Amino acid sequence: MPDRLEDFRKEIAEWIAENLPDALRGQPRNEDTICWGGRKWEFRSQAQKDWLERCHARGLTCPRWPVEYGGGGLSRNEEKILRDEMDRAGAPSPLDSFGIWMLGPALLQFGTPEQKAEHLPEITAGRIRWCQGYSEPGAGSDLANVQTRAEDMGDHWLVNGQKIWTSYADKADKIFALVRTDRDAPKHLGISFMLIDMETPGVSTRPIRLISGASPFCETFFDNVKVPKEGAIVGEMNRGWDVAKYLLTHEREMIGGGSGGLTSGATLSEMIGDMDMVAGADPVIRAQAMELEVDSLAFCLTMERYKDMAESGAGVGHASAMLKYYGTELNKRRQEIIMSTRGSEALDWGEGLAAPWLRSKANSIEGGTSEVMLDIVSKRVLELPSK
Amino acid sequence: MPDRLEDFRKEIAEWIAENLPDALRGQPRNEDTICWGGRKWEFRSQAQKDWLERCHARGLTCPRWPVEYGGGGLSRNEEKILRDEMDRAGAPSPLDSFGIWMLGPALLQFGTPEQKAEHLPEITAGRIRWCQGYSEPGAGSDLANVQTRAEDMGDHWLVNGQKIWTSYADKADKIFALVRTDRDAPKHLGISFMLIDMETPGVSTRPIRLISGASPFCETFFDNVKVPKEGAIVGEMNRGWDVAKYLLTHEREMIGGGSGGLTSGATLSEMIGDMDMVAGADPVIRAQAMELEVDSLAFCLTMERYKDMAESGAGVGHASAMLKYYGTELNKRRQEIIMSTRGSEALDWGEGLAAPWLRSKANSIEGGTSEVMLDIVSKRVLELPSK
Amino acid sequence: MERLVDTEDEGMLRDAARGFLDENAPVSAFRTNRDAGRAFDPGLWREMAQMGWAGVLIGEDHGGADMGHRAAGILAEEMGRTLAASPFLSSAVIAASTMRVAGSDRLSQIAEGTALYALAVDEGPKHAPDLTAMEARPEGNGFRLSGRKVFVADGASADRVLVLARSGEGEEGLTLFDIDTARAGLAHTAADSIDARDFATLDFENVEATGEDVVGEVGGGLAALAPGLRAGQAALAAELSGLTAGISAMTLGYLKERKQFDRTIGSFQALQHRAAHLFAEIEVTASAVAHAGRVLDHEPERAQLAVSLAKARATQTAKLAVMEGVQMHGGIGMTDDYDAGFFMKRARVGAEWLGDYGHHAAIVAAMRGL
Amino acid sequence: MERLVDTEDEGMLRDAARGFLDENAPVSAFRTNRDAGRAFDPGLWREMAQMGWAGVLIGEDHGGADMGHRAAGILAEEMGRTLAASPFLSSAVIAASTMRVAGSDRLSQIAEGTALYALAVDEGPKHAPDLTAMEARPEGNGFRLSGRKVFVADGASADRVLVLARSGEGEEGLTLFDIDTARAGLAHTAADSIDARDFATLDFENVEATGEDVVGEVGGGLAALAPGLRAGQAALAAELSGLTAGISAMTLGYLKERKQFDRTIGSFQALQHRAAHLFAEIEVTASAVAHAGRVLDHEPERAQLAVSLAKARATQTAKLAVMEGVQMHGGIGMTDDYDAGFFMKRARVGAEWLGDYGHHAAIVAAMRGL
Repeated sequence: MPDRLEDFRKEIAEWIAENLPDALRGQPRNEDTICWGGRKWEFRSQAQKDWLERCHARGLTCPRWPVEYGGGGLSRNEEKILRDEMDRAGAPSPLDSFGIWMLGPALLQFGTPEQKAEHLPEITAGRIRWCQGYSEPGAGSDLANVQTRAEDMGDHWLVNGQKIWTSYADKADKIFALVRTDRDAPKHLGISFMLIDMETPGVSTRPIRLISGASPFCETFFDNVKVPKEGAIVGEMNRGWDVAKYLLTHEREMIGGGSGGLTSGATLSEMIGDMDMVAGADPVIRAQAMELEVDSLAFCLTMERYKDMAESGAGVGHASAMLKYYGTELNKRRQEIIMSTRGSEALDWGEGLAAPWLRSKANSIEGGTSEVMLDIVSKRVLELPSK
Repeated sequence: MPDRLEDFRKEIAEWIAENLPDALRGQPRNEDTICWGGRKWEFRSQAQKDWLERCHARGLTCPRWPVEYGGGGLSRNEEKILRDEMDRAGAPSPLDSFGIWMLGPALLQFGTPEQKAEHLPEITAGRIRWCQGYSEPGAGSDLANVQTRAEDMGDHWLVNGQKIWTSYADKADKIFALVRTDRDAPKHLGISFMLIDMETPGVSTRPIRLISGASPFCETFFDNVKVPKEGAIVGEMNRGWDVAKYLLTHEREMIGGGSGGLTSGATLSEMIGDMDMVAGADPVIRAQAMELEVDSLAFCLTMERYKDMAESGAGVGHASAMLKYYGTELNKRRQEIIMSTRGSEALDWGEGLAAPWLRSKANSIEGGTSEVMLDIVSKRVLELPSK
Repeated sequence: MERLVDTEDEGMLRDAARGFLDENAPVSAFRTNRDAGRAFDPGLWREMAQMGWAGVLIGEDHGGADMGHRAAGILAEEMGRTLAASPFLSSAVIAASTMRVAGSDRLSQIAEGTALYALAVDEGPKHAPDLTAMEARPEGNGFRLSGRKVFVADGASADRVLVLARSGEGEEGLTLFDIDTARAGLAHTAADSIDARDFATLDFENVEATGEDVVGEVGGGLAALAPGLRAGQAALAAELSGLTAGISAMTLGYLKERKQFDRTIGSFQALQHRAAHLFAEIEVTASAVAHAGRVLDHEPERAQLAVSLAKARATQTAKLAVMEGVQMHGGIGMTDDYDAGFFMKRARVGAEWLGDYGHHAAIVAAMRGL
Repeated sequence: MERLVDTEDEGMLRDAARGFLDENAPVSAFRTNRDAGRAFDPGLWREMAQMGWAGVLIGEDHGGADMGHRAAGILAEEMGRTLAASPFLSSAVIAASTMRVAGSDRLSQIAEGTALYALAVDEGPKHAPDLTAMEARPEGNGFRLSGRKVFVADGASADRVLVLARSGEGEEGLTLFDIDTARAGLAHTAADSIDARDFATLDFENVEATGEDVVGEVGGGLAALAPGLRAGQAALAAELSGLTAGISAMTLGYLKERKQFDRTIGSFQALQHRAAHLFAEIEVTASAVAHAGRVLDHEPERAQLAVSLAKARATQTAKLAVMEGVQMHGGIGMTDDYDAGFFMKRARVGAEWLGDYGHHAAIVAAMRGL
């Protein structure tokens, strides 16, 4: 390893040792510990606030973004070292947000200098919390079928329509949304990527209750919402689909990697307890658990191998859709097995097993359904013909 | 039950008792005991010959066909009684043939009086053995893509092309085949249902070896075969597809009912032996065998229920495609489980387990693939839309 | 034995039940019950009882309609289709079948729908009557019952409970009791069940049981329980089969209506083949369910194979149907506002109750020599 | 530990192996061998040995190329792709790995490709070394071996056989011997194996074994066998992974070429989704196979979990691939003239050899605390 990188590792390790509040070390990552930021944010503790501010000052909320927007300006290798050292120190992520994961990359790729200057510093500082408005009741897998429309009223857009599955819309300050700006253009055209303040009159949200219970998802309604034209659209007018497509890749990686929960957290044997005690000698459950364990381990190795492939520069391309497909189906199997192993005991909401079981059913729907993933693999990877 | 039917039962039971040669009672049904008939047929025994002749004389080779063609003229209920009594006496079928199962029903439905008079008596007597020529190398599931063509040469048709999967073509006297008589018509049109003598110059056959070993299947080649026009075509010229479609139903029922072998013959436990001894405590094999047994029993009941539905006049229609699909997939599972339970022992051809295992893979291909069956169910039964 | 298709009488019963339930207990009624925290609607149960459903398995001499197990299965199927919640399985099927064989004088109350029964068997997370540990300690002319029963259907709302307890060693050491739930020392804790029905944990602390409370013979508990257990398993299989029909009809409707990529999603061949495969499984299961009812009616002593076959198949098919149902509905199927999730939750409860897939598949395998 | 992707050297080895095998041992060569009743082509094996394949796991001091287990796996994968038959697994992998740990002086003959070895472990229809019953009766300074071994790969053509026999009670009572197959009292019966390779039954009748013939320690047979067994299981998993790639490439080619109903059959979505699912299984298995090789190279003492994982996955994926392959080819895939059946038969043999799915899945489950 070059000296420069070794120096960086030493420097960042020291910085973390000095700045990371003890109270935050080795905390589990969950809704109670994550820092989302935004106007309405209430810090869980002084330590959480301190950690965000210190990291932001050092450019570590968005380590690879340019320094001028509050980023760290780090290289790919430096970022990897930073992550290693953060993990080693048991440090939590100082800030999570859809601004970091999605809007930021979109602005860096498609934004005007003014848009970047306006929004990126707010994101890196955790002052503005964004949410994503893509899906609509009639536009699920077929995301391009956007019906929410923005009419050109001269100095502003008049937005009307409904979004669904907007995570944390009720807690967000602003939304980046796909809206139809040309009703006559073919489906994928005529869509623009628009930035809207959630406090604008006419914007309202309603939380969605899932079959598994409360959820972060909302419906978001736009009722004659006036959006000033200045800086409202990211990328070219009517070419919002290009921006969305670019970002879909990001989202897919997030869900594919995150939902499995196979490497982290409890192992299957911890989740189901002693099989002999619980499910007796039932060969059906036993066989299913064995098969799941085999497939889970091999899938973990596959995520590792794909990371190796990406890092070796070979690239994985559309084959990543396979990871999304396999990982989510695996998680559904895992939850089914936990439920059947734990038997009647698991049927009480209070046991806390039913909610994750039911929630897992959405894994193969959100972020591109399993069916869409299989379509991508067959068409883009296997290059099977369309007729 | 009406007295008339009771009388018939008594009468037929007596007839069987008097005429069935003892040597044939309770024989297993297999290639060594089946009587196929035809010009080249060599009877396995005098008893087989006697039984065929006595049954034919009584109209029992084709019990429901009209008496004038050598049939028995029986009603549906009488035929059921006949079958019951034959089963009770352990009597073998006097004659099996594609003439009885397929060509006969086609001629009875579509044939001219001359065609019926010429062919049906030969079939009922077992003097002519027919084979079926539908499939071609390029026309598998897409049966309508027939390329074997018959050119109109005035007094005869000139036939050129190739058929495949013609069962027992090397042993048959004549073939009923789909041939293209109009090359300009759309696919399903322009096909005729033609009768060709296998001894005509230019007809040749070649047996097909399967992955499981020798098979009754052949390729059949037509090289400038001259077919006299008189009586050559069944049904309307260029409308052979209607005849074939009518018969496909018959074939499907034959394969769906016959291939499973779930009610007759050895039970799974007989086939795999003592699971504890052979496969040890392997929960994977055990679970698979348990699941197969559950599904097999329920499938047997389903065949029974569908028969009940058909007999109660409710009709099963296209849902019978489900039986073909499920029964053949079940048989493949069964063979897989037998192979894995018996382990390395089953890997020697000499043990006689590998051939039926490999042969079972064709169950879900022949007589309409599983994919075609699922298409039929989804479109015709579930009425799912085509776009 | 009758054929596996509905007889004319059964067809009429089915049509009548469907008409009544569509009118009086559609899935929206289940939602209302759930939101009100009510396991079932007593008014609806009174109406069912008036139609003779509570007495479907009870002889006419006790005021029952005596229609038989296939008829009970048809009613359960129809209730499953709309997720109609009622004490039908616990009282009209399980208790009625048990008490009928035992010759109880409480049958007429069950037929009237006024006596609500629960069955308390299981003590662990899996159905295993032979592993019963609850103590039935002899005292005087009777017994004292102590121990815990879990996963007791209708256990919080029942007036009486059939409870299996250990009065001696081994399989011959179990005795079935018929106990008033108000008796001293008996407490229940209602579970927060995912299917929003009444399941409870019952704690017995020195609960008194007299010789009169014994159902069947002392030490003959498994035999006394068998008719009711088998009848319950068959009816539960029927309910699951109806549930499967319900969610599948909903899914097929959605496939024919929902458009994505400018096409009806039901036109996508991958979904078509999965729907067709599900149809096949449904048909195969329907046969096993009808057969179980027929065998219970005609050869009850030989019914275990048929009943276990039906319960095993119905469990698996319901699981497939609800999973395909939610997946094919996409996001909307995941919302609580939509009904699909109700079917998924009830299917899971039905999968465990009275023996899961492995329990019944093992019985089938053993009886078939595997 | 190296990453799970091929290193540059490994990539070159793979390219070279593929080029050689496509040229010299395509599937048609396997057909020629089969039709000639020949389990493998000795000339081809000589060429492989000359390229260093026979010595892939043997140190340079014994004339080997010492390329390691991942490299051996890459060779096995490529051989699996074209069904190239050779004594590679028995001699160059299993025997070489066993003898290397034991420090045998026969390593150089193995590296040259001149010593052909077989491994005789199993005595029943399932792989179970610990159930070994074959008797090793002490006599003088040595032993007398009596009993039967079945499913011995390359058992009819081998010069020497590694045989596990019982010299005492329990797991500590097994001893591994290295025996000349020409020794008196040893007879073989060639099986008519469905994969047309050499599998034999070996009958031992008072076969003499001296102390010199013992591999490792007396009573330490399982330990002596472990390195070879693990290496063989990993390489067999790799072969199955290559076989899977071979049949899948053939199937994808057919899907893109075959027309039915005026469409390329690969355009039917139901087939597309099945092909995509198969692709996912293939990728997941490929990771487990690569990982097993890496762990054998770097932490051999901890390799069992990785090896069993690879063998379990490779077995299941190969089964899926050959079943989909034959079904998607339709009738043509069923004919002996077509190659698909060869893959199906070899996959079945590979599924059983050195432990089936259940055997290895049980090891994985046990090691993971299930």
